[in-house]
Amino acid sequence: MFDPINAIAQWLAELLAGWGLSSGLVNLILTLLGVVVVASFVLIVDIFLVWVERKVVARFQDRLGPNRLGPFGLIQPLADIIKLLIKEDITPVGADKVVYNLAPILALATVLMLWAVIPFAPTMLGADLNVGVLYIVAVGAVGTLGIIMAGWASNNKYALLGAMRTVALTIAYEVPMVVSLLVPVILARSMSIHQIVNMQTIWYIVAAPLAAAIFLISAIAELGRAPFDLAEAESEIVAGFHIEYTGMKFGLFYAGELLHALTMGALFASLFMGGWRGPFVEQAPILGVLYLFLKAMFIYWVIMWVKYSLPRVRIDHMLNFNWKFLTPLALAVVMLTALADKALVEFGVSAGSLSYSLSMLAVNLLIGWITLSLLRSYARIERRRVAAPRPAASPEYSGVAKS
Amino acid sequence: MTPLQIIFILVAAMTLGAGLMVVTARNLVHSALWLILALFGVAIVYVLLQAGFLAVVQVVIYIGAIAILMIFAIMLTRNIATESGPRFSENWSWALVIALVLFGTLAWMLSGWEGIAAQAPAISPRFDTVRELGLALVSPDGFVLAFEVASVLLLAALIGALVIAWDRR
Amino acid sequence: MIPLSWLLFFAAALFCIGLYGVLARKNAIAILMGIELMLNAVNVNLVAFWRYRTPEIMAGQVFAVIVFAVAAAEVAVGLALFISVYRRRKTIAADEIDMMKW
Amino acid sequence: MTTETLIWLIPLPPVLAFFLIVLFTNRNRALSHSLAVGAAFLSWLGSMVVFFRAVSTEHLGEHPFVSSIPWLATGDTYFRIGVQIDPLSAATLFFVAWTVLMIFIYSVGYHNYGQPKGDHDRPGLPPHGATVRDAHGHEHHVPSIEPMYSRFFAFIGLFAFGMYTLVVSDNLLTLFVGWEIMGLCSYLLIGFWYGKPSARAAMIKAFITTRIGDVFMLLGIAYLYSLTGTLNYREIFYNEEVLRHLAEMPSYIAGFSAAALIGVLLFIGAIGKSAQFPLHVWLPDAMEGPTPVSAMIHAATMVSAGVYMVIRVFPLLAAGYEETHHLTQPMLFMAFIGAFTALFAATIAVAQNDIKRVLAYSTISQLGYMIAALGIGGYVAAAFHLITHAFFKALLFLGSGSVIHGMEHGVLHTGNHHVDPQNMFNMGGLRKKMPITYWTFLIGGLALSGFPFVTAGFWSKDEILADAWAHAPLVFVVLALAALLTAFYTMRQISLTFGGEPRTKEAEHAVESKWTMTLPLVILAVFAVAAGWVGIPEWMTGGAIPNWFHEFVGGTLLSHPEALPFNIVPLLTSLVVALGGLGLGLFVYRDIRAGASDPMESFLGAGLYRLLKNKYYFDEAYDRLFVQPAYWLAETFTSLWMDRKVIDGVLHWFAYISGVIGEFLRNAIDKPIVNGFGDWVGESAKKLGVFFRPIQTGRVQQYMILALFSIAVFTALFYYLLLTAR
Repeated sequence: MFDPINAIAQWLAELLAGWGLSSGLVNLILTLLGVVVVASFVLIVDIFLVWVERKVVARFQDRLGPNRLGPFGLIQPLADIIKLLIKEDITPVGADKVVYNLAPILALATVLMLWAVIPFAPTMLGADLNVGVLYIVAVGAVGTLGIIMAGWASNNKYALLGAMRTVALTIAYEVPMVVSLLVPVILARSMSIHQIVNMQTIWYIVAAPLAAAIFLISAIAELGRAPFDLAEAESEIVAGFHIEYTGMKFGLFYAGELLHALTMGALFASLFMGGWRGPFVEQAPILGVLYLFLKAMFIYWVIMWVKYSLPRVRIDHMLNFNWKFLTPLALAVVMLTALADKALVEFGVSAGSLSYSLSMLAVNLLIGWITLSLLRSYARIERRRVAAPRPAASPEYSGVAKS
Repeated sequence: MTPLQIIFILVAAMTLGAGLMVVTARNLVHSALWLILALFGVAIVYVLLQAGFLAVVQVVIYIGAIAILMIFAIMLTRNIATESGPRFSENWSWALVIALVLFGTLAWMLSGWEGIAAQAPAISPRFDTVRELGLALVSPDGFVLAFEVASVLLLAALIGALVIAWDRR
Repeated sequence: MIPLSWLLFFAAALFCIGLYGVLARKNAIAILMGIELMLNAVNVNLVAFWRYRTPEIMAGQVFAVIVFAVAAAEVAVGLALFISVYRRRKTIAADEIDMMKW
Repeated sequence: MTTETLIWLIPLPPVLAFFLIVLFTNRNRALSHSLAVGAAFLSWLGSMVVFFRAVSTEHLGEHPFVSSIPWLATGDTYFRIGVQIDPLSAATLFFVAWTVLMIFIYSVGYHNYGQPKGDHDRPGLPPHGATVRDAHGHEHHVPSIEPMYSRFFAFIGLFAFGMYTLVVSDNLLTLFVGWEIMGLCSYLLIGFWYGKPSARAAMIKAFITTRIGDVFMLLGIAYLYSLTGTLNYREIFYNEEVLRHLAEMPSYIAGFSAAALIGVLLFIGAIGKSAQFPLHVWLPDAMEGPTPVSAMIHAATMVSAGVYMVIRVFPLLAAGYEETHHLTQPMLFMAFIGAFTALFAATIAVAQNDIKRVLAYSTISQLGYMIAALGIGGYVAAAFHLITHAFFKALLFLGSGSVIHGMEHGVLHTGNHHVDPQNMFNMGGLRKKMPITYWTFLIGGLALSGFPFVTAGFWSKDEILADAWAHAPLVFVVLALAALLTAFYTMRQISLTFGGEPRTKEAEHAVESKWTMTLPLVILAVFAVAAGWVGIPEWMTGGAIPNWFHEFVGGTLLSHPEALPFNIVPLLTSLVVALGGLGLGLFVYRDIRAGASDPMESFLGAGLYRLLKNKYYFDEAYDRLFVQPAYWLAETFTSLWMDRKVIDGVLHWFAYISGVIGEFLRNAIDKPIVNGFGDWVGESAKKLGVFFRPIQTGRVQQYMILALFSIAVFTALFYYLLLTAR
């Protein structure tokens, strides 16, 4: 059992106790230490993410990307940071100072808060909340607040438009997100993410692919990334909510956005792809961190893939898509999952077993098939409606009886 | 004075202050943000009362939905958000009187009540409040009727809001 | 352990502040905020009584949840009302919306 | 799953499919027909499992699968509903399941699934065909998909539900329920193309005609319930004392025992449902529906339901038959009706030119066979013929549908829409165009006409004839005659349709139908031959193989009917009539040139031919006898004389009197007293309002302040009083 982190924690605890501190104080110190470690760790990863993002988008657009500073341009992000730091820090006239300065901090802080409930390894987790799943949603909501504050406080109509779009977006896409989050909760019979990961001897993406897909989509919407990046649609509202921000404030938004994407990846990995699970993780829990980040990076890459392949959707389309398609589908999925789970348990199929997952998969496929056929017929009707000629004043339309 | 009590006093002070700011702030968006702070304080109070689920739900619903909706509405009705001019209607003095009278009455009655000194019984760690809450909400001998009524109410509100806010032009 | 009385006084104060907001503010949305404060005060009471009187019976928390639902519904309908009023009257000052007088 | 549970579940899938299609999937054709066919398949699966469990059970007749639950509380007793599978219902379930499944599959092809939408199709009319333009820009006329595709599947789903309910039910009540559901569905399905006036007329005709029978049937059921206090099969038909009690109790009608009266009443219901002699008129018109419907209603399920019901209640009809070997009154009645119908419908069928009408009349006559067989006590024979007939008649109907389909294709190709694709004189030579249809149709036709030793029809018919010979020679003669005619018109039909050379360009351009239509034909053809082998009498195989069917179904009866001894006469007769009729038909209609008139006409003479062609003017007669008088009664008598003169007169007088009284009351009481008081109340309320008006500022907050203030005041007052009271 090779577990350096806990070993260090153990050693530190003994050391501090040796200095004659009360146990409560020791715990406090250790907790704070842990917070600092995690936060700085993810922030360093964040810096690395800047480079990843630029490289990947470069590959998507058939370019090379940064390659001058250091090997493969690895130093580039540092250069960017320096640039951001030495830029002039503007606060527009008529801006609401406090709120304006509060917003970027809130935006980044909420993202960091999300990491509190993500289990890194079987033995390493910040807080094992018994309502962890809800906690995610709550923090996400607060994150939105940051954007709204930024948009409103910078006293700029583009920023305000961006903020309002964000509100519409978030309020709308929180619904399918929460509903789809219920599916792993049903499967694991617990809202604690730690518990959910523990239950995943078979990844939930097998048992609940539809829920995973819905979660991913609404997560992208929550992130405000393409194709849902209406809050900062450069071509429409110059840069959206952070149009007025410069220097490190903008940097915070930027870091927050990137890190949020990775965080969503980590959440997705923990909820649907078995979190830290992987070979030999029982022997060496430290490996769990590696696995988690690999999976998270994979999802992050998927998100980037979507971002750089799809065009931006119009806002009404986006809301229609959510209210008329995603939400009903999510509700149907969660209902049928609950029913199927009940039935399977009735028939003595133990939850989490292979047959259980496969039958859940079958249920999902069935729903998917029905959805597709309904969509197909709906599309047919739409096409007919659009293609149908509408005579301006023919009798049957103008209500004049033919005679 | 246990740490818990200190925390509570701080939180309560923050919440009440934020509440006062809510009702007095001249700028509506500010009062909305203060409202969020107050709601957050209430959430912390829930945590102190070992109602973690309610605390999180408080954040999700009040901050995540209600407050943001309010800000949205304020932005939609923008030109009065930062209006100068009286923020109180002319009968604010009456309101103040009534509020104070009410508080006085409540305080008097509370101080006269013997149950005020009740001690909180300990909750055994095996007693999973979230699970119990869920059971209570849906079990037939629990509060399933109230639960259903609430859901119907929400549906009605959904449709009603749609119909009312529908722009018929 | 926090004395129950503290919580109750806190709730009462919050309630009265909200009441004042409801009665005194001009702007309808501000009135709505006051209502939210009052509802929260009520919730604090419910949860406090749950915790201090009958922790094993979930009634207090259940009613708190119901209050959440009510609050959400009330805000949704209220804001919808204000927006449609604003469309017609270009104002949502509570004392200017008095078409129902004699 | 226990067999009982399974039986309960059998009728379920179709009705589920019905609701799902109607409520959700009706916009999506593929989903709809997948649902319907899937449901039919599930029921089929269940039926097969139940059937094979049933046949593998010893003494099923004594101990059938039964399970029932109380349904409606009638005072202190209950209407119980339940399911029961005894040999008879097992056999019925078998053929119902098969035919229903086949028809469902067939419908997919028949309604042109996968074809484009028609140019000017509209719901309520048959598809007129669509124009498609191929790669080379040539325009082709192809069949177009049915506009109300999903609706059709919903309806037949409900129909199947009705039939399954009827078959698995263990009492007359649920049987009647299923019976009526099917009545409704046949109404809906016959009028499926409600755009056609003829279809509308046909649907109403079918509905009303069958209703007449149903009323009597309901009377019979009510009478039975009032006497026995139960409607369960086993408690009535499988229990001597009840039967004897009924047989000896005199009924309201002199000379009839209660059993006889009930039997006759129920049998009248069957007359309506299976289109026996006086009420047969609806069935030929029902051909307005789509062909799968014809097959469903007229072969597989509905009309069979009538016979099935009569077979069910046979013990009641035959109550007292066992002791004295004289036929009871209802049996005589049935024997007469059945035999007469058999002959009479056969004669009509000879002169029909519409391919489906011929089949319709042959159906009537075959049902007559079964009724007659029951009338002379041939219980097993009737059941046997019921099953075999269901198979080959379904086959024939579906085959005719396939032919019509092919002809319609030809019509679309030539574009000459005056050619009736159902008239056999427009066909001919189709055997080369549509080989599969031809062979299957031929097999069905041979089975219908009882081609010796191979086909199912031969064995069942032969058994009926044997019974007839043994019990009632007169009936025997009639039936033999009918058999001759049957063979004759069947061969006429086959040779007109498939033989000779094409008589029209349409016939030349007919094409074979899709696999969804031909597959059911093939499968049904197999049964049309094989279904007979289960009932080969002992003497045929020298007792080597026992007559399995006889043993099995005979077990349903309380007293096991003994197999008849071998007798050469009926065998020879059936051989002669079958072969003779076929030969004759082939000889007369060997090849008819285009535009040639029906040889029948010259043979019978114009008068008789016209008489036959117009079905003995039955419709006209009914029109004169019932419809016109009804109109007269309604318009002249009731409306003109009674209403206008008598009733209106009285009413006018009353009106005048009451007018006078009202005038007086108004002036004396209403105006001064009532109005005065009312005005006073209104005025004072107004004054009050004016007084309290100023409070109404219209400002919510002020209202609330006022309210809270008053509350505070009142509370203070309350406390003060409380304290002083102490």
